[in-house]
Amino acid sequence: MNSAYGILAALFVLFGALLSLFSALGLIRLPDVYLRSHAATKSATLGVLFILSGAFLYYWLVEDLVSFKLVLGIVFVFLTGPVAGHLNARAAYRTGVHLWEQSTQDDLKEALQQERAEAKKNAEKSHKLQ
Amino acid sequence: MASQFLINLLIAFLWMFLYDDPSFPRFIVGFLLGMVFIGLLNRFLKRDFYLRKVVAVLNLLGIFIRELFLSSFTVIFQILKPKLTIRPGIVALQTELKSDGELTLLSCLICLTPGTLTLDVSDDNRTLYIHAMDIGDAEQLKLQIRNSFEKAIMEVTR
Amino acid sequence: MSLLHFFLLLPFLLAAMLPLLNKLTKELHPGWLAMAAPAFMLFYFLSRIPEVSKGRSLTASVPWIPSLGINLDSNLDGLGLLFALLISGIGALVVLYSISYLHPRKEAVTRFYVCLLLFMGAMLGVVLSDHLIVLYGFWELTSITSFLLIAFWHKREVSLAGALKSLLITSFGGLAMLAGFLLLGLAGGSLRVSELIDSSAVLAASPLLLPAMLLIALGVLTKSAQFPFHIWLPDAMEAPTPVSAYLHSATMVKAGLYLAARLMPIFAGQAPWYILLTTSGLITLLYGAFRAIKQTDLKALLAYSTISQLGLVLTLLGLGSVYPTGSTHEYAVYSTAAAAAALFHLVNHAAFKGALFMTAGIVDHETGTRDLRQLGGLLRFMPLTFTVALAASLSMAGVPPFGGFMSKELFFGSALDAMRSGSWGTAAFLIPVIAWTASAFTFVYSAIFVWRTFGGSRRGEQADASHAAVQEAPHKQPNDARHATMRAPVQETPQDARYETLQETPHEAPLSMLLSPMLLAAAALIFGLFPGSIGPNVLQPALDSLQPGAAEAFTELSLWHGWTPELLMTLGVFIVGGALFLIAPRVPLLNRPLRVLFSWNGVFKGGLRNADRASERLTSLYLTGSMRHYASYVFLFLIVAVAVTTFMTGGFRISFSGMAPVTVYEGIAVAALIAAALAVPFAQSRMMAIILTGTIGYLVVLFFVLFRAPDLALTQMIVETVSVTLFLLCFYHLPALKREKIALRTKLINGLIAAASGIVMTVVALGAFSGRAFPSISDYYLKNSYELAGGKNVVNVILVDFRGFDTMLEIVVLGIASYAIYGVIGLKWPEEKVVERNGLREREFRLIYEDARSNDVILQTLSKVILFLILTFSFYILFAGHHEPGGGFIGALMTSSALVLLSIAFGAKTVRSALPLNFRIVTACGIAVALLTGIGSFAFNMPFLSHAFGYVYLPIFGKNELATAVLFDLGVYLTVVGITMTIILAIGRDK
Amino acid sequence: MELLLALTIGILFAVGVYMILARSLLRVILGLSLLTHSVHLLLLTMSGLKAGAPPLLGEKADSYVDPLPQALILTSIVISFGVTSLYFVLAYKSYQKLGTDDTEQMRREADE
Amino acid sequence: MAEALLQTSLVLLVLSITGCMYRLLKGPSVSDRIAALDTIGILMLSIIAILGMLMRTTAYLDIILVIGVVSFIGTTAFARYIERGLVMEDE
Amino acid sequence: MNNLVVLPLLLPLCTAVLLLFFKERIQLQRIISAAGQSATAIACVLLLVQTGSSGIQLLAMGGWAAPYGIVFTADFFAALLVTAATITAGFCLAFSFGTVGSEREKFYFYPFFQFLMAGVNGSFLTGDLFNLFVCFEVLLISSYALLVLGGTKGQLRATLSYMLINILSSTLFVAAVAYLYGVTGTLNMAHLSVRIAEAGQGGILNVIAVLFLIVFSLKAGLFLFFWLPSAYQAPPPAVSALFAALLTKVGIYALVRTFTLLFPGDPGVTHVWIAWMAGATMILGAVGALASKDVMRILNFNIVISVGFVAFGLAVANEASLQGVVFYLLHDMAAKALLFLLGGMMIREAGADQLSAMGGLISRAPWLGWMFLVAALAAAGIPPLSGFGGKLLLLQGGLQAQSYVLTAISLFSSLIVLYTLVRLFIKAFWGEQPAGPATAVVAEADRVSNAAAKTDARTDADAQTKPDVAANAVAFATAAKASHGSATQPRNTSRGHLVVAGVLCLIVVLMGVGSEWMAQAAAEAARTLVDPSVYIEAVLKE
Ligand code: NA
Ligand code: NA
Repeated sequence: MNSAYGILAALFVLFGALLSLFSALGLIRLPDVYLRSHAATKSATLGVLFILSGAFLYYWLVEDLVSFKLVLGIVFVFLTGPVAGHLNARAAYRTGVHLWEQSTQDDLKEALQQERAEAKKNAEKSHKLQ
Repeated sequence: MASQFLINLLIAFLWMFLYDDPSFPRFIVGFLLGMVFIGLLNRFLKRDFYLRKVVAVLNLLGIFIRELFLSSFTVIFQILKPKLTIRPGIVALQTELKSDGELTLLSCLICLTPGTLTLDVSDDNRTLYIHAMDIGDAEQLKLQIRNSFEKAIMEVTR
Repeated sequence: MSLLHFFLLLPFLLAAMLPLLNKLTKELHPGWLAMAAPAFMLFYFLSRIPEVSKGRSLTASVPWIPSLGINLDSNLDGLGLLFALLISGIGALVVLYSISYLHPRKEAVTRFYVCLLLFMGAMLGVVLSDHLIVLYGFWELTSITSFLLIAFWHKREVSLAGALKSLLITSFGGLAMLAGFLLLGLAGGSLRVSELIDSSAVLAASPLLLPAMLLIALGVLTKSAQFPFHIWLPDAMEAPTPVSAYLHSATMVKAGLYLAARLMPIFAGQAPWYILLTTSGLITLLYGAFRAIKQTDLKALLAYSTISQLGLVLTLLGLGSVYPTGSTHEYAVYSTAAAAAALFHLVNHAAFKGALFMTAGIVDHETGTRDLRQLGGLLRFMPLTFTVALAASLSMAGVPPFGGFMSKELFFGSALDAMRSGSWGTAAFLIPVIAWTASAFTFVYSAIFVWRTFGGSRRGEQADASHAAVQEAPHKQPNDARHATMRAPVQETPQDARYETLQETPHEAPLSMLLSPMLLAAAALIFGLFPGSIGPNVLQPALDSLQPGAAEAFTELSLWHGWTPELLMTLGVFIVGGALFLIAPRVPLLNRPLRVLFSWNGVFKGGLRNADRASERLTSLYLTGSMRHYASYVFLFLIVAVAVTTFMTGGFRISFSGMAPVTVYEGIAVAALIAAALAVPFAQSRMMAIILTGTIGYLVVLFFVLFRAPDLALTQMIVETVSVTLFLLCFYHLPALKREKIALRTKLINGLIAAASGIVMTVVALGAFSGRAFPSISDYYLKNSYELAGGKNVVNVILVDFRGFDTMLEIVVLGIASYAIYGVIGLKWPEEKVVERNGLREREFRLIYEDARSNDVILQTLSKVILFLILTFSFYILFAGHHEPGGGFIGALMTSSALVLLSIAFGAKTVRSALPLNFRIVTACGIAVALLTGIGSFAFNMPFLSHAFGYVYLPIFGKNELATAVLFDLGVYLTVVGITMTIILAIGRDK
Repeated sequence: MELLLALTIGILFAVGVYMILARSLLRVILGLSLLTHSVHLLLLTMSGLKAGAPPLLGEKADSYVDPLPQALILTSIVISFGVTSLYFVLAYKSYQKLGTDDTEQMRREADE
Repeated sequence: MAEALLQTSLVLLVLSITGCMYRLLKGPSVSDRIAALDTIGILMLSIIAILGMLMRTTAYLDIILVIGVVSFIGTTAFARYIERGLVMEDE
Repeated sequence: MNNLVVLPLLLPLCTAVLLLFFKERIQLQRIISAAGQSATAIACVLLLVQTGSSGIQLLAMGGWAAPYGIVFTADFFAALLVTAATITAGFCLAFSFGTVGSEREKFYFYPFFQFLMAGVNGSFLTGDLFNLFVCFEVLLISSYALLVLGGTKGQLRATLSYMLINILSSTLFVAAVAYLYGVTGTLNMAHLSVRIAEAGQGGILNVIAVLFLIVFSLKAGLFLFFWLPSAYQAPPPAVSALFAALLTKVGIYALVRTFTLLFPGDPGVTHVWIAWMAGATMILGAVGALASKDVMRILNFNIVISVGFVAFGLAVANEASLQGVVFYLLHDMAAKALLFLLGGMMIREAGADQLSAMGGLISRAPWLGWMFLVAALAAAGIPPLSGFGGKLLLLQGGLQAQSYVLTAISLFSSLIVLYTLVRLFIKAFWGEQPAGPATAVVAEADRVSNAAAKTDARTDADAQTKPDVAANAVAFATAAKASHGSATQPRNTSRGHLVVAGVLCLIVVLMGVGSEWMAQAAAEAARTLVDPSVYIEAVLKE
């Protein structure tokens, strides 16, 4: 295990772990849910990429076993991570979680208000019809 | 048709990989399994998918990885800085991409690169609302996305 | 089967057939049918007199529960024969009497005779049984038939109260007696009376004898209505008069006396026994006689008289038990005399009391009342009845030349001898004093009975006119009216006693009705005039049963003995009694109902009422209906039980050696788990609580990984997530988690219970770990999993093969859960009201969710791709499970999660139309596959669930392993997919 | 390690009990799942936590951990999953019908 | 050496989880908690990968995939729930 | 190896699975259930005969011998209980036809019934401690389903609390198994017995034994019976009868098995607990029965009393008392089922379940009344009915062991049984029908009942389409009443159900008259309880 390959793999892992730690730090430190989402997405991407790559290297180089499952794992996380982040942030926004007060711009606010007003109008119309 | 074949192929490979046994029989079993699935569930596959240049894919991948690393470190830097100097915000991005697949790919790529996050999609699929950690210049951000991701995606898909 | 048993069975057989026979013979009064039993029995028992009087007893045995040594051992000896004659003789007369008394159209006569016959058989069983257990059985049966007969007019509350009271008291005594019998059996090594008599010496030495005696005495005293258990007997007079005449004077109440007599050879000489019997007999004698004087109801008077007379006989039996069998004490012979007197009085009492009850019934039947304050002057209407009543009363009062006189003389004699014998200490003089006083009272109430009913003028006549209007209604339904009169509680006789009841001009009863009492009265006379008619043939053999080898006691019985002290006492009785009778109307003590602060009846009633109330209070104290309380009972009991047991067993060893070392990250994981767990109770919202619990679940997964349990980790991971999803599905409908308003005290108690429970778990865990004494059987699995079962994943092999049966049942459990969930949600009763949900919140959500919902394009597009990934993966997990972590359960959950993802992204409807499967049927198929895999082994004559595995060579695929266990796993897979989807879709659909 | 785990088991159990003694059905259910976790860890601990490979025979190890408790826990997990699901659905249904998930309130209504 | 590195990584990851726990408990919005939970899931995945390496076994590779799938579906369900008040539409 | 041993579990299971395919076809479901139940009964009888003639029958599932695999072990005790349970349940099944309502029938009532049977029979037969847990779960989850099916408020409340208690007890069960496995490293009961004896049953093993005592007492309703009265009150009579006849018996069986086979070694500790609990159960049950004012509750407390009674036999644990336990268990299955079926019919006849609202039923339903009286007397142990033999043996055992206090309590409790049941009989069947119970009807139930009354006449004969409405309404009415505790429209009992009860009643009588056979069977069954080595050798010899 303690061969050069092993150490290389371990370094990969360590780097991934560090990235994860940073994103956890971000999760604690950043001021609003959207910003924290950015940090959270980090460990889903780079951190996992490094750790699983490290593991892949380890099994390949040390244990002499090419594990496609690990590759699949990376792919899967890369596919799902962003969508999960997107869904969660959107849910937050649509349930009225405010942006950090120092945010500079909010293009969605107006659009959403408009959309809802229209929906309300439609709903009342259909109620009247009934 | 082609997309179905692709997915089928994908499933066959997936099967093989899962067993950690890249042999032909495994591939065949996976392929047959895939055929069964697609046969059963083909209602979900509404659109066709054309096989395009591999180069375009690789190019996209390259752009993505570059963005991933660059912006990751920017974000980490922000997190580790003792005082927050970021100016976050939500930017509306008009996209020329039309198909669901393109749109999804774009927003996934946007999400995957730290510092940006697809917050919402308008009902007509024309506008993406992106939360950025540090907008700087909003227009420049939009331009960057259009030039890198959107273009590369179109290369792949059209 | 012997003839004896045939006659024992006869009443039961007849009772069983009576309803049918009655239907066949429509016009015939069923009494005539019922008559057959006692008549034949009487004939049979009479024919046995010669044999039995020679000292030979008839025995017969039919096995019932031979392996427990319980058989229908019957023994017809002198005592048995005496009672058998009473039962069948008076039985025949009572049935005859009842034929006129009960109208076949207006009364449920069939039921009456069925019960009466059952009673007759039971009573006969009591006196013929040699086996104590069988005796007990018949004893209880007499209680129950008596209960049914007392409640014959079951529409009346008083009947029901009387019936229940008698049942309660007599079966209480019966149970005590049973315990006594069992102790006796334990001490004497047998439960047969005949064998126990032989082993009296062993018994006398046994410490169990005293409790046995006391318990049996309880049976005797309750059954024979001895003070203070007498209270049931007056209320039992609610029964139709034939029943009172038969059960409550001549037979059933004498079962107690019978038992005391039957056991005399065993218990004679035991001081506790005879003192108890004599004392309670004397008290009852006096008390009953005194109370009888004050009664205004004919039957009540007779009831108290019966109580008193039963006390008399019991006193005699007590005196008769003073000296053990074969004693040579100089007074032993007087003891024999007492026993003889007991038997003689028993017979006399049966004769005169039977006659009196029947005359009372006739009076009641003809006048519609039994109230002495309304009766009187019946002499001129009913001369024959009067004659009968007079004769019987004279016998009761102890006037010569009736039988009652002779037995009373014997009683006085025994009482005096008891006083002289010196075995009663300073209280000895009380025996004759009480005997004498009670006899005086007896004289008084006998006179009252005759005079108030038949003598003087008809008191009710004045009342008649003024209450004419009230009579109207009763006239229409005379029968009901008669019942109405009997509503008057027997002893209290309230002021508003119904005067409206003297409805018809009384006239003499038909001869058919008079025949029985006349015969009985005649017997009372004959027993006095010609004691030899029964003395040597019937009474002497019975006495031999009481005191084996007893002297001849009935040969020299005669009316005149010279001026003995007994005769003087009798004369005194007449004088004082006559005087008392004359002054009685003017002395409140003698004519007013007893008003005392304390009455046994009150004790009984109040006791029952208080028991009811107290039990309600006690029960509602702990059965609060609160889940919280119930759960805390469980844990409290756990804590207490473990603590006490630990203490009782002297604790157990806890050693810390041999434990695995702790790594840093294990330590951190433990810390995290503990932190998360401790945070759970403080969760302010549902969401929070669920998330925290989910976190704990995931941390448990981590533990499973740390402790090398990949299958567990997989399963727990996915189960936890599905559970959380499920929670969420239902979440929306639940109200916001309120801050629980719990008193600090309750919180503290809860906290203490919780902490203590936790400590118990920890300490016992450490104890169990330290107490490990054997290697696990698991080595077997590790060694043989691959060779014998063809799988490398030992856990999976255990699950599908070594312990596949568990797994089969486990999926059945899951399946049932899914069907239950489906049922709970789907089953709707008509007009079911659904609680309105919070309106405002509902509308708000409707707006956002239906009209302005967000664009799902990204999720949907991605799901299309991921779906296939997950599905493929799930199949891999399914098939790889036999060698790698995984298996049917996890595979199925992965499949389901793919479908759940689909439902989330596209809606459940899409899933339903895309996969038009009835998932409940999928479940059923899955279970069926698993079952069939197991049943398949039947075909090869292998044990259920035997699996086979082997290798199959296929063209392209090469060498392939084929294990039927995989098929089993496929069944699991199908089941679990069906279950999860059923649940999820059922909940999803429920609005 | 066993000592540490025994403590954890006790704490999980205690918290579970505390939750079960609460009034809200949700808390009760969560308490039940904590109890279940505690008992599963107990089963695992009881077989001894000595080192060894996962009980997969392909692993070519000298010693394996005890597989039997793992199988038992698996069965128990599955069963308690089914039972808890049913319980949760019942709780939700009773909220629909009784309008509360407070067990004390349910009791009071039952008395009326 | 490699082992030490891996163990260090484990410690870092556990610390990260602790950080996420803080966010999980603190909130304030439900979405914060979901993000934290999602991250915990991913961290778990990483931890299990490392543990597998340390134990020199491939037994846990499947769990990595399962956690990926499951944590995604869980997050999706949570997000959908808080946004729309129900997890799956059915009409 | 004898595959017959698994049939009492397998046949109900197969029947249940088959039934799952015919959700909507009620008539077919009834036929299949009846056929399945009969087949199971036949298998049980065959098993009983075999066990009687050639000793303990074994089936090692999958061919994995003890202690490694799960071994079904049918000694005479288990075979006897399985047979009795199946036959008794058969009566409940027959009674359920037409009384549970077509809604329930369409929502898997019959499959749940069969699943319950599988669980019950499995619990009796299994020789593996963990498998016992699994079998318990099968029967428990079926009982939850049967209890809640219909979903009225009362049922929901009852089920929530019943489930909670049972989940707790199941959790403790697993914990106890874990501890025991920790000490002994095995799960097969015979093997456990050997190892426990070898280790010496003191210290920690006693604590573990007490844990098992708590677990099984919760199931049996021994001392920890507080959940029972309300739980058994909620479901329709057929289900109540089934529960009353079988469920607590399974708990008792487990107690008997555990404390005669696994932990017989230190009666000074364990059996003292059982004795105290038995005494308390009898007293509290008697007190509860006295306090109760409605039919089902009185009957429920009578269950409690009899649990205490049997436990008393276990506490004494000598030959006579163990025979008594077996005898009494057999009797109690039949008698309790009968009492509950009749109780259900009474409530139906009277349209009320409160004693104060009942009366004078004897004129409307004489057979019902007299059968109830017989059942009551049997329950009170009056000879020569079925309850007597067991009671006698138990008392004898108690006196032999000189546990006089317990014997006195059990005598007292049987007096209370007699008193409460006879009082119930009096209040319901005798006296006058109180004025207008039907006027105080719950509005919703009444309306439905009235609508159904017209079709009801035909309901029982042929439950086709229209009568289903009526049956449904009846069930609803019962359910509504159960949840409101007040009156509904009285209705007549069908002759078919009367016959079902009648046959059961006859069995109760015959069990008493034919006590010899019962006593011999009990003696044979108690052989393995008195001398567990017979059991152990049979299991471990293979
Ligand atoms: Na769980
Ligand atoms: Na009444």
